[in-house]
Amino acid sequence: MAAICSLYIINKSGGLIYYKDYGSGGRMDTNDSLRVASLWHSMHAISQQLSPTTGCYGIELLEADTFDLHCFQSLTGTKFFVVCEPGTQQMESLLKVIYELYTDYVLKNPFYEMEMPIRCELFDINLSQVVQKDRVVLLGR
Amino acid sequence: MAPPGPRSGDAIFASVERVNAELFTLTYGATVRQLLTDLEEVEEVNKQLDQMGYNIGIRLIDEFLAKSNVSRCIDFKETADVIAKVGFKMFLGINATVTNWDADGTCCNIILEDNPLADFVELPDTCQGLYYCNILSGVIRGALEMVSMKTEVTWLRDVLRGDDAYELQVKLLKQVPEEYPYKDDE
Amino acid sequence: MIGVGKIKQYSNVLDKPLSKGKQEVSLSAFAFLFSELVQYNQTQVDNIAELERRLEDAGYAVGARVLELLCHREKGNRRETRLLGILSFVHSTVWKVLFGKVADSLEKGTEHEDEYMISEKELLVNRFISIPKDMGTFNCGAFVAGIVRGVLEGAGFPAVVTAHFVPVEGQQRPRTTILIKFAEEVLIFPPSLVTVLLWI
Amino acid sequence: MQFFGGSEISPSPPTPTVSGNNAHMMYVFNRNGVCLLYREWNRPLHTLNAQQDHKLMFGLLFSLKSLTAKMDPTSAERGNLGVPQLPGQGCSFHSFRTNTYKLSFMESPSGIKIILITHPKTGDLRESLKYIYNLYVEYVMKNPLYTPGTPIRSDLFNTTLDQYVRSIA
Repeated sequence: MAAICSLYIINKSGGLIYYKDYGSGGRMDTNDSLRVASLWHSMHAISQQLSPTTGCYGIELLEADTFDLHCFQSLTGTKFFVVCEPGTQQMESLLKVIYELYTDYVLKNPFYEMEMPIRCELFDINLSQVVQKDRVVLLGR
Repeated sequence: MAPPGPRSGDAIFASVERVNAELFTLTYGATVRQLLTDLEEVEEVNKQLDQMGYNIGIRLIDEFLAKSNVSRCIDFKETADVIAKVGFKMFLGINATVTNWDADGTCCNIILEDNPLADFVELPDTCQGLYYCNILSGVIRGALEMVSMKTEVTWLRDVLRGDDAYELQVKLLKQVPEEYPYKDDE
Repeated sequence: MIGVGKIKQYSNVLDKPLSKGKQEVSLSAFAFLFSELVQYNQTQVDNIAELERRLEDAGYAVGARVLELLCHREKGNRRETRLLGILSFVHSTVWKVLFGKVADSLEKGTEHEDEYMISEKELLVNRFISIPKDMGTFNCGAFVAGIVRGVLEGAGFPAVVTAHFVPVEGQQRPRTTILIKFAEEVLIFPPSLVTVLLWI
Repeated sequence: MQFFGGSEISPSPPTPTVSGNNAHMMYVFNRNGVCLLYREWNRPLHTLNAQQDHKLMFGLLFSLKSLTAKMDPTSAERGNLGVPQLPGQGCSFHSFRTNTYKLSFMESPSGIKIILITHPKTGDLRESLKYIYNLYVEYVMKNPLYTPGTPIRSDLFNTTLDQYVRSIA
């Protein structure tokens, strides 16, 4: 079982803008990945509504029987979440690194239109250096 | 362990890749010249520069948040303060001070100690009325909007128009809370 | 061309020294500005050739100013008059000031006498830029090509300068080559000869 | 999604007992989405009225279960999103954490769902929820006066539950 199963990036209105499958349990077809993204977006919002105290920013970690889901939401509303083996470490720092790759190779690309699906070659190349096959290579960035 | 507090502007500026300010200044000069050729009307150029700044601000804010470890942007006073102090240093390597807050903390002035946009620049008289550095006001407006703060940013003082310093005013118009996006029959 | 942003020949604030060029901004600041410059120009054109030309024009204006700035600062106002001199001036001095390093390589074209190539594994302006497939061979390095042309023509070496991606095996990313094609009069009447004639 | 049982009245929230523990509140739902029990110990914030709150919580659980079943990387056939799962069918989640709270969740094969909301740093409460489920079986199911599918009104259950929760969270 690969350490990392898949990575999703969602824009602030819940649209899936990036999905990468690391070849563990069968790739999700595009419709399903879109549905997963928008469902997660609403779950994330609902979880804030149910908070017993103020200042809740939504689900950060979901623990299921066969996987963990770590989610980072930027203050601008973009969500990055990764599905991995239960108990995998360093996912928070991985998501932070991916967030920085996003600010470099997506937001600084003049040919990227905000909130649209990400098709930036440099983002893929740099991401593949951080997540080789399914192992996380957290080199000091 | 408690999340590390916001990093100082100097610390970030020292850790990021930097370029000679002249490349930045001359590229900005070329941008303004292009606008003056395309648009002719100085007022149009001011608007276009502000719009271009806005387009930059809505992208640049994420880098600011990622690198500055700012964890929450709730209070306008705190946010404007950290963006001015950390943001200008982190991106332009210059110090900015935030002064005369109004009573309810919704309006402040930002004074720039230096301005790399405007080195070697001298406005010919054909450009009266041009706010040469208007891209900066757009950047602040765009960045703040991305953290749910609608603002109005205007120039109070501009060296290129004869003042002794660069000073912006940032006024909070509305804080747009993220409304709960789902009707209750979810 | 409206002369805004022209180099300060005189400055009423006489005590303000011309900067030694030591000040820095973050690469991100330049990258976001350049990205916006490209996006703005995209709205002004309807094909890629035009986009390349507009970026090149923007670069040309920068190049002309860089030459003035550097001649004053680096070479004590002595103008470069030899072809190889101006090429190495661009390859090292200009590149160091603008991009913080000497260009990776400077080569003479093999097929044509009047062609030279300055190549860079990762051109600074292209650092964060991914070109969509449907834009073919478009290269934002046209801006740098414009800078080079601005410097060369300012120094009396008119040329056509273009930017090209050149694939490098074993590398996912192609390098960028700035191709300089000098006008023939440069080869027949090099500026050194021209300046001599003017004095007679 | 119509999954509510007939009963409109949901248990009115008991006066929150002051308890030193960092457990906030607890829900028990049956398979039809009826809120059998809502215990509150420490909840400074109420964004919704009780009925909406319970409805939203059940909706969240329902959707999260179908999401996790869909995302299960180990099983090839995934069913599709939103289709109700049989209790215990497919991969389910046992907790999620936000910056302000941790939600621990357990579902019995009979569809009884127990949800405990505690401090974000709380550890694994799966065993504790099983224990609470046993309390439910002992004090509720075995109580002849209780009719299944209706809110739980047993004080003995409540006090035992309070004591137990205070000891674990």
